[in-house]
Amino acid sequence: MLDIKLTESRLDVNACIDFVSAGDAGGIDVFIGTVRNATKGKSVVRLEFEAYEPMAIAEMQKIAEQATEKFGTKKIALHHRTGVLQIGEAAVIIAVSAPHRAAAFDACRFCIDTLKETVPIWKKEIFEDGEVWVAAHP
Amino acid sequence: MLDIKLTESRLDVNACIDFVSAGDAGGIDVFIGTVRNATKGKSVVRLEFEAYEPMAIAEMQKIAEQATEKFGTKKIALHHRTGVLQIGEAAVIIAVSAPHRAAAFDACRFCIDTLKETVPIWKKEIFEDGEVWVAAHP
Amino acid sequence: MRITILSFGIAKDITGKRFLNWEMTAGASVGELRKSLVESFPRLAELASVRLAVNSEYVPETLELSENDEVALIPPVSGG
Amino acid sequence: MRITILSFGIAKDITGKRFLNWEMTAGASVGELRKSLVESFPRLAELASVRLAVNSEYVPETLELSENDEVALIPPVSGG
Repeated sequence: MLDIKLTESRLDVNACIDFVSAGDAGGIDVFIGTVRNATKGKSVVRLEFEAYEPMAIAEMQKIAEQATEKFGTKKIALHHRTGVLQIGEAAVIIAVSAPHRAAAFDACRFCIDTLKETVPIWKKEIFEDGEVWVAAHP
Repeated sequence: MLDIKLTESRLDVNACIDFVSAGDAGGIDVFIGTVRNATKGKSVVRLEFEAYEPMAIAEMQKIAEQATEKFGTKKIALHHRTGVLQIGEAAVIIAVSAPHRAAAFDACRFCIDTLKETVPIWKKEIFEDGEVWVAAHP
Repeated sequence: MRITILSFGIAKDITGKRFLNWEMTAGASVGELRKSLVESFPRLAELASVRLAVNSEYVPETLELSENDEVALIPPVSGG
Repeated sequence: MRITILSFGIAKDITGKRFLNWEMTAGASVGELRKSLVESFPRLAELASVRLAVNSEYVPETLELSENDEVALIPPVSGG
């Protein structure tokens, strides 16, 4: 069972954990990607995330399906935020439950690694003196 | 910074996440080990955890220190419960923050893997028709 | 035939608009559309990469486009 | 010399008590204590493993014990 969400609202880690909790799951792994206060020593004021929404949701769904198939996990919650984020806020939360912990860890890591490669979401870092789309240029 | 806890009270995942959150941490990994409702197809009614408390706390502290050293993590919360647990309740929560996600995942996994090998805590599974200390016999 | 172009992230800064209507000859491929876009917006070539998604799917550059296809310009993604 | 034995998990079911006072000759090693305990409680030998911790530390079996040491019987741990 999968819970895929792309939202401008604050992400809720408890909702993700509650979704994946199950009596037959022995291990839950949760990854929380938060907004860092600096990049290469330069102070970040805030971040903005933009998404190609229908495709982002479809790609997130695919990733969670692949992870379920590949690692035999029970449930996956995959929530990503868009819009303006303040320092320390969660941009992404991934929760995975599995009968054994190795599958939960592997699947969670697969989801975040693949999300960062394929899901059409873009992060703009806003500094005191300008802004930059992350990873845009070589 | 480390937050090591051995307690008979319900574990609080938000307290663990709050402890490890930091402006300079880009990734948080959280592992939650919950009580499963069955072992080898046999229905588990509840579990009891017993600990050699001072040594368990000292070993948990050592593990978190080793993980910090080995993976360069920022903060680790390592909470383990003792006493009677109902199905679905968390027996252990480990939260790790790090500048980059790989370190958070690796350190969290190191902590739970090592905890399960060295920390003097024992789990008794109670079935309808008896009880067994997990892993005691070959 | 008419293709709808959607631009995101830095690609939108370069094309200046979220949506563009783009004329291509019938049977043009994704690769030919890319060439046409880079001619009009040369700064797209300076990016680390630009993938073209057709109707919300990553596709090979050889795919033939159809009237009213929606093609998204996907500069390097940076979610998570 | 007197050693305090602490038993946990299934080891407590076998020794019957959390705390035991155990007499050993001065200078006895952890390995010798183990032998003495297994003689009194043969079911300890049936366990997958029993580690002996001295004053809350895992130690080598060759360690010499001292008066009033606290030795814990650690059957296979199963936390987490």
